[in-house]
Amino acid sequence: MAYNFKEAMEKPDRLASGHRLCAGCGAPIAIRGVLRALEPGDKAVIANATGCVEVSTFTYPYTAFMDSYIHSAFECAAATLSGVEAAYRSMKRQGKIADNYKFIAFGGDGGTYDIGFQSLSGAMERGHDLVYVCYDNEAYMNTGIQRASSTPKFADVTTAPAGKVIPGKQQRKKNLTEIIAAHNVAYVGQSTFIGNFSDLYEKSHKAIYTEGPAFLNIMAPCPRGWRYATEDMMKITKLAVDTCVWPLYEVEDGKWKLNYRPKKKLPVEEFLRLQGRFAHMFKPGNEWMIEETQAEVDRNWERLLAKCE
Amino acid sequence: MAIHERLSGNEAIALCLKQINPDVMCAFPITPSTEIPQYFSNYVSDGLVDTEFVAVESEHSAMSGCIGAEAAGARCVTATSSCGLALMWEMLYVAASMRLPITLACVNRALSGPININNDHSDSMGARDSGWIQIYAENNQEAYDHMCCAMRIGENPEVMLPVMICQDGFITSHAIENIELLEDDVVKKYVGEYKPEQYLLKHENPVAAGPYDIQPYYMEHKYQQAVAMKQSYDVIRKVFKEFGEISGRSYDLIEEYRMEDAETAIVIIGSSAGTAKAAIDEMRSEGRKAGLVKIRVFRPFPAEDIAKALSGCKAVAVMDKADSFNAQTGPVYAETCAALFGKENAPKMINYIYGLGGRDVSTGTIKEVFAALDEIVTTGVTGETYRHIGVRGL
Amino acid sequence: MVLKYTPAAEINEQSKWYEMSPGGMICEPGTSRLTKTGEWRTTTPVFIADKCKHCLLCVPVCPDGAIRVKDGKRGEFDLEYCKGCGICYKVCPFDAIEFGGDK
Amino acid sequence: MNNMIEIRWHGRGGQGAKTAALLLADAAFVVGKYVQGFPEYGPERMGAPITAYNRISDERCSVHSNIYYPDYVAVVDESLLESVDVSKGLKEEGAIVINSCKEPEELRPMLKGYKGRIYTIDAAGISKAILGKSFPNTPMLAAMVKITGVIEEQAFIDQMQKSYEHKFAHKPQVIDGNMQVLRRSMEEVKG
Repeated sequence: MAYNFKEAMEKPDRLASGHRLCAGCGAPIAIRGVLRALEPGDKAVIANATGCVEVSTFTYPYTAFMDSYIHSAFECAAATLSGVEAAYRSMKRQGKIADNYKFIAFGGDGGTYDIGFQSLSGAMERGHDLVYVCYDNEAYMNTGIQRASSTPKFADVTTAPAGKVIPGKQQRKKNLTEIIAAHNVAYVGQSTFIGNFSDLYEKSHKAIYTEGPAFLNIMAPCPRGWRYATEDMMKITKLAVDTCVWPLYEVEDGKWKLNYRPKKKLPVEEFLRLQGRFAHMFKPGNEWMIEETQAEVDRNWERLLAKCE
Repeated sequence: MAIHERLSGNEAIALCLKQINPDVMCAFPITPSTEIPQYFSNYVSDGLVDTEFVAVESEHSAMSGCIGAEAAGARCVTATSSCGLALMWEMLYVAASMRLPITLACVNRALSGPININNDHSDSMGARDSGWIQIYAENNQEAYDHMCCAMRIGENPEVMLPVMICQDGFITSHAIENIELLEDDVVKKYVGEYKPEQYLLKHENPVAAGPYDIQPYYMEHKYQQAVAMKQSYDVIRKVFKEFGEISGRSYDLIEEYRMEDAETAIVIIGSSAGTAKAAIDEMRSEGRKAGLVKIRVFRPFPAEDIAKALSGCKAVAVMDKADSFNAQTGPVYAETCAALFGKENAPKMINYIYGLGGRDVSTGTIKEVFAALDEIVTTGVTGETYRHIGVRGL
Repeated sequence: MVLKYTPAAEINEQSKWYEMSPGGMICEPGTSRLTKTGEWRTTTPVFIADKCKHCLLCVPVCPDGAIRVKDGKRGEFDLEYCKGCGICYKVCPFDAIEFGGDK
Repeated sequence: MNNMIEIRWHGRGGQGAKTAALLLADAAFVVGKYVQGFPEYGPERMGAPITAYNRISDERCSVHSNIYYPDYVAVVDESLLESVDVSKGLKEEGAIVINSCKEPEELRPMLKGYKGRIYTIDAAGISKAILGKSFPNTPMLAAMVKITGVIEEQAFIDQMQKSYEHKFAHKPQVIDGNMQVLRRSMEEVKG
């Protein structure tokens, strides 16, 4: 499905204005980006894990979704949507409903990498025809920027603060995209916001229209948690990709494909420098943190390239 | 025409579910409820039902899946026990607050720890405040009959609450006994189609379910739940009455056994009620005026019915197959006392915690309880109200 | 009594318990539009129509859907909802959006 | 309760004592009795001692407890006599049926002062002779029907024929063997 940017921009929003997410939040950009890939005739049921998006897009009696939507709890968006999808298959088979539906879950990294991990793994393994989308902002933002398994090493977060002795989170970020790829599901993609959003659109379209379970991991920055000026979002996501901190790739039918190779791979400090959560890494004497981070990024990038060849 | 069969409680539930033919079942195995999804998945594999069977990876996901399916407009069922119900805990509340009439076959088993696979009521008693209707069976027949009624109760627009159909693990779930079944078409017709007014897959409009409810709205929504539970009294009575018309077996919220002139009585739930009936028959033959009140429906709590049934008694023992660890009472006693509070001529009341973790309850156990009641009647002294029976060293 | 699925516009903080939809279900799309989040804005973007080439790069980056496209062209900001984050002005290649101070 | 017979089965996990109890309940049900058939459940695995129970009567039995004073006891594995008090609570006017090739009185010393009737049946031997394998539960079932008289013998035989025809519809060759086992067991149980 070729991406026609202008046409895509003219599609009616499936996430309405008036939601209560922060100014400059990355999550609604990700959600709108994914939902834009739905064909106009298709209906959708959206499931949502508890988190910033949930409390902000369905504050009673105001839903921002134009499609049917269900939220049950923090850790079970995937299982909840499994139930919806099973109901659809059953009712469709019995002739109780006629419409065509697509099933899309949205969860933050807390509800996906951590507390919702089992539920997600189960849904992926069972082969439901649904898409699970993680908007990854690398910490539990809804409760106030606590450490997650998605939080990168050295990030200063409220339950792993950069203190006098311990310089922020001490563990590396979990690679969830690869873990889900290891479930041998129909489609896995890692994306973020770049240029005219063709990467996000195309991956979303594939994820939605490939039969079987699909997973999208979308880096969706949080200006409050990452501590940068809201207007810099697109600069940050571009740097994430150009430093190879967040490579754009997909795994389709077991084949790994790199979707974007930076013309010039930038040093990781360019991505780190814009964000307050990494400020302590730039203090004199802490150069080793940046070096270690660079080495980690390089190693992951080489490993990914090897998989994509 | 009734069909005479011999089935275990689990077989009876699975068979009833086959007759009902729900749209979705989400379940995870746990002793002693495992057989229910196991038997049912045979029906699925053999194409005997239209049900989509989702073999989830945990009970938490089972209840989450049920919530998704029921909200989508499907009739959805599950089965569990003990720790499985405990793992569902959070989602039980969510299901009730979303007003989704899911049906859960609960095969009662002790909660860990220590881990134990045998019967008591600590699992479902712990879920008593989750907003579910709870109906308890004495035997396989009642388990089957209650399951036939579950959806008509839960799906009633005045109720819209999930329903837990409970039976005692192993004692009835794994015991083969005689049972009278209804024909498939009779059950199907009686249960009817699930026709919610609003659901996720509705053609006419999208539906958003499960909001973030801020302070100005949350309490009103909880009050709606409270009203629904109150309204369910009459709905349950009506459904039981209608069931009596098709089956010849009529039920009420409670069952009174030889209470007409009873001076001493016990209040009890589940399979031990049957054992107690046999004990009471023996005591009656010795001229003792003993009786029994069996609580069939624990949620909503039939306070008025119980108070009325016990009004002529001198002493009553309330039997709890679960402890509340409040150093005072088990849950059934606390609520029974509340039901009788302020009533004139209320009987003297004691509480027994009994049968935990499969501790066998014989007619002898029941007679011990009545002996204690007789002593209270004779001496006029109630003594300690929080008692345990069947514990060595007491 | 049977509760009704009241439209969102008729539900407010004075609604009685029996006037609210059961289970908090809302049976219509996009009722969030009733919340005018433009009130949160402290800095307001200004659309300079003359400079705009309608490349539309500002459209997908708006978290609030406050930039709408019709016939291939973007319109004015919908200030009823724009929260004033400024992402749009940073991505505009043609300086067609002004936001607070200098770029 | 009038006419109620209570039976306790002792066996080892995997030997079919539970199945025998359920089969007896089944057979009694078919001839019009009210039945209960239930095992005492625990985490027992293959080989561990297990207990199962039957209540059979002309009226529905509401008691749901274990059986402490059985009318009859069936012991599916002779080696249990060493480790389990199989005759505990057994009524003196009742009987115990043991799977053994020994003479009944040879086993009395192992029954802790039990004074009632003792029957033995070489269930393993009969099963091996006819079916080529040891399925002790079928001979034990037949012996229990014979000794307890809970079901009229011919009715039992007829019902089992029907049950096997249904159960072994896909391998009818085993029906005759099993029927032979039942008949011979009823003849050879001794006491």
